[in-house]
Amino acid sequence: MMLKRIDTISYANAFRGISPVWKCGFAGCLFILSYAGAPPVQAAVFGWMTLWTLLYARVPGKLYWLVYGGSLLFFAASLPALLLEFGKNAGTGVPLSSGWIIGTAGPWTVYVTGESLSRTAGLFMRVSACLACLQFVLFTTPLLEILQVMKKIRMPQIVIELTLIMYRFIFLLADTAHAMRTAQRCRGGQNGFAGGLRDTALLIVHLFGRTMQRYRGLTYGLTSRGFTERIELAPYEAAPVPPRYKAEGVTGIFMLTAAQIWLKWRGFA
Amino acid sequence: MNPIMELADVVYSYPGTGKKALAGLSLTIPAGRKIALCGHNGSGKSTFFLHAVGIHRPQSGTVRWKGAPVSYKRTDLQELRRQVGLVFQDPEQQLILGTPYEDISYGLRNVGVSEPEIRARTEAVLERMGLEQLAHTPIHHLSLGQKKRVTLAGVLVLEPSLLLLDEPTAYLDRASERLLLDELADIRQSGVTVVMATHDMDLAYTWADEVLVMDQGACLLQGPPGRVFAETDTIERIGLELPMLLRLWRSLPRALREGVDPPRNADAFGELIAARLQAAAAQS
Amino acid sequence: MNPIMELADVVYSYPGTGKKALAGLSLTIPAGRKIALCGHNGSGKSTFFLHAVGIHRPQSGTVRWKGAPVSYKRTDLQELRRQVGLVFQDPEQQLILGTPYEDISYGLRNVGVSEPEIRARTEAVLERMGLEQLAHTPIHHLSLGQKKRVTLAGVLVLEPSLLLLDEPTAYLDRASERLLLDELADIRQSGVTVVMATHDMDLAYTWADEVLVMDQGACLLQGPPGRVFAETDTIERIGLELPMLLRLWRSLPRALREGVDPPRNADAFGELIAARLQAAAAQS
Amino acid sequence: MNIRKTLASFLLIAGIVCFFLVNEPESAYAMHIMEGFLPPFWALFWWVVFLPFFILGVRALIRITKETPELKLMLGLAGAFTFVLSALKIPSVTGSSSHPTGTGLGAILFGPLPMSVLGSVVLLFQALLLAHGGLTTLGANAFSMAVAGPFVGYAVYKLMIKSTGRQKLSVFTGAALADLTTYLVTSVQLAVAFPAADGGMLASFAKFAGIFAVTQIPLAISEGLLTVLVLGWLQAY
Repeated sequence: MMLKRIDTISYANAFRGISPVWKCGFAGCLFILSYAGAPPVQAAVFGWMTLWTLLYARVPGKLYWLVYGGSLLFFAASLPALLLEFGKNAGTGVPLSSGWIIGTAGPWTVYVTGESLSRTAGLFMRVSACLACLQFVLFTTPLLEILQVMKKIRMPQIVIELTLIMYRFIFLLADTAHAMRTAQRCRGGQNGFAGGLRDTALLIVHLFGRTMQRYRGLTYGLTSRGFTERIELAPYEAAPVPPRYKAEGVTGIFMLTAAQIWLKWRGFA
Repeated sequence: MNPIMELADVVYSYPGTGKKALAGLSLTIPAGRKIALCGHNGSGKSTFFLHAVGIHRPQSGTVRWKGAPVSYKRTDLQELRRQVGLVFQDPEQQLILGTPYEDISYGLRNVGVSEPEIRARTEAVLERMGLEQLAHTPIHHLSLGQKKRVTLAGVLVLEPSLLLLDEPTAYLDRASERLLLDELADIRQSGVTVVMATHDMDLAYTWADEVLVMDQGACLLQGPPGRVFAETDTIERIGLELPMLLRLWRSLPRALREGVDPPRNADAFGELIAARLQAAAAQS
Repeated sequence: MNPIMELADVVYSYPGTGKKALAGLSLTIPAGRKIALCGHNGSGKSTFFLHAVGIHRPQSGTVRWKGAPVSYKRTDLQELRRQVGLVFQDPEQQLILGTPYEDISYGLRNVGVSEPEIRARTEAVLERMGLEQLAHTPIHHLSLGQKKRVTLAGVLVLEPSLLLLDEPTAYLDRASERLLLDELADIRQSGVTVVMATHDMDLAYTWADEVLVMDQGACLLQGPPGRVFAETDTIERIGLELPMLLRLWRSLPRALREGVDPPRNADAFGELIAARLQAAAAQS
Repeated sequence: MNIRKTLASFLLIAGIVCFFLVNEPESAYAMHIMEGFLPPFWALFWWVVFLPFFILGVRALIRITKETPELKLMLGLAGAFTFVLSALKIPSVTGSSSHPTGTGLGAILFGPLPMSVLGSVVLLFQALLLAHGGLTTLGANAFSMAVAGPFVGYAVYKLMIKSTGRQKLSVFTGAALADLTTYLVTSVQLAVAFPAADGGMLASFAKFAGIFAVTQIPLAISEGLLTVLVLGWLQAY
């Protein structure tokens, strides 16, 4: 299960001990650079962030690229819509100054323009850079520490509490669902469309019942421990960031910003 | 023998069911002892525990804590729950925060202890239970035995004077079971009264100072293990089994057993038989 | 002794984990016997079961069913799962429909049996297991012991030739445990091979014809209970406990034990000791 | 230069197709707008549109949990349930399988406003624990999945049950339309961000809807049927 693999790595990487606020802040700066930067800057962000995640934080490469590839599926699915243009084959208005005709279908001409190609290529760079930033956060920061960051940026208490309870129980419920599905398969279920739909519906009903049972149990469990109104997080304790990473981070961000300004000034972007 | 908690004629039925979960339960928990609470699933053990921490309120009858009837005012209940620690059978029911460290400090934070003290007490209890290594591992990565130890730590950190354990060894393998029992032995050293609900008659027989047998919401027998398990008829009528050690003892020739108390563990058993044999040999 | 199922060098690790759940597991399930499978949590017992019903597929090594390697084609798997019945530890995982009657007929309906036959077979199995009274009671009103019997009935109704039970007695009280074991004895009469994974060494020792000991994804010992539990060193090294009966037997004076096989139940224990004592008395 | 670009695109497509074939995508959630996909203006725009609903939802939750704090536990568990629901595989009429959005079921069970908070936390989890969707696009995704879907599903369900009184039909339509609305809104969000050179936003909408919404029709039907089955059994429970 992908969920568990990513979650496990987020606790077992070389960056686990580093302040989550620093990691999120660092990723945030690079998010901004990915959005504001020109393609060369985006490419640099992508390479540099991948380096941090794979080399410094020692996240397994296979998993990293699997997640990257999986996310790109959305990009791949949108490619036809981004690239292909449909024009009424009037023979006059098709702006073919910089494009190629792929084919015609009835009154329609299907073509690709150079403009949409470069737009798509640019989009690919931005998406890759942003993904590298997201994956840095995803793989190096456990969700529980992201909660501390959420608290820092004044997310309402109720949202933090709900996130906490959800995170505590998604693994449990996912395991339950998985176990029930295995049992159904052992008994010859999950067979065909109608059977699959029926068995999945049964599973959901059962899971809902189990969830409500857990709710009752948890109410007793927490009441006996003196639950009153709030579920408090432990206070945030900042762990120091090794100077070597701090230096590289700050220098890198400066250099990338400078490069972007220079590109802008020279009129490349 | 001063009782730390007493129940007198407590009746309780869950809303929406006709059946009485507790049907006039009367029992006494003597202070400073190890008490095993035996009975079937559904005999009312867990319902009794929920009364002991004031989550359920008797429909009739009274619950007394250290001599005085339990008050159901909010602040009094908070205080009662600090003094009576309940460890549920299913640890998932009781663990709420993400890591052992955070979860154990949760109870202290509810009571309003200062942050430095929270930290000191949490770290102390983590060390005592051998959980330091796991302090910052997310709970969903722990094994069942480890989770059970975290729930126990989360209750112990509040320094309760009465500790209630609902089937602490259920589903544990022997190694984890032994670890847990060792920790309970340590806890007992500090004078805490421990009540353990269990199905495991062997465990009840060897571990407890005092055994309570419940059936259908009432307490049938109470006393030292030797005396309670001597009531073979009652034990068998309600479908409980005698401890294996006792069954084996009973299967021995009568001559061998006469005039001695049954042994309470395997080593004592062997020694006793050896002694009896020597005595018999010397006589003949 | 013709094997009904054989595993040879089966290796399996769960996706995303480095650790091998099965590390070259080789074992043989002889047809028509009662087999106890012992080992810790995480020793690979459940993973083995999931291989036996073709839910997991070995990453290397082979699983043979009645002499032929298991085929993982969809229709063949459906047939395998009809012949190999797996009862999970947690009945909540397995019970999916609202009442015992509906749930038991679930498996038959998946196999595509005709409605009149479904009805007849379901009713027959309900009667056999003494569940007629409960046939239309909502499952969440049943006790744990009853639920376990329903899961067993739901598997038996398919008339499997191999029955796999994962911790069937875990957390049952003794009365329910005995009821379940009695039913298993009946099932055995009809020639079904039964494999039971259990923590309970006492049960394994008294119940099984053959004991398998697993540790870290491999099978360490296989043989009759007497022989397996004679390997005290191995048993203790992997942290398992000897059966209480055997421990008591060992605690007896050596003279008393010499030259006899250890007894396998309480009555035999008593008789044996009585006989030995008489013999000793006659000698002296 | 241009030919190289075309070549590059085709290589990319080929690569991704291979990826599809080799790694059976255990999650075809590919349906949330991915990280970095929307231009800055639109990413921000959808955050601004989404936030009022979120704030209203949070205020509603604070109100009900003030009275009964235990409800927090219930809501948290409901959120976990929704997350797991959205990770289940359901068979589609076309033979493939996909994931339900669960927004229709959630809205009918818990109400649309709480769903806007629960749904957005579910999306945050999908972004931070699975890299499905993203942080910058969370506003857009939350608007389509946690706001538009539940509100349309809930409104349709309530309207139909008032006018026809037929429970099953109302549930089916509500859940199927909730699912479909989510993807129609996604298509609109993509269309306005990437207008076509020929035909502008409308043409672009037609293209994106063709990919993300029309393909969703069989799944919307499956989800509708599923929701009917689930609610039917829940009531019998």
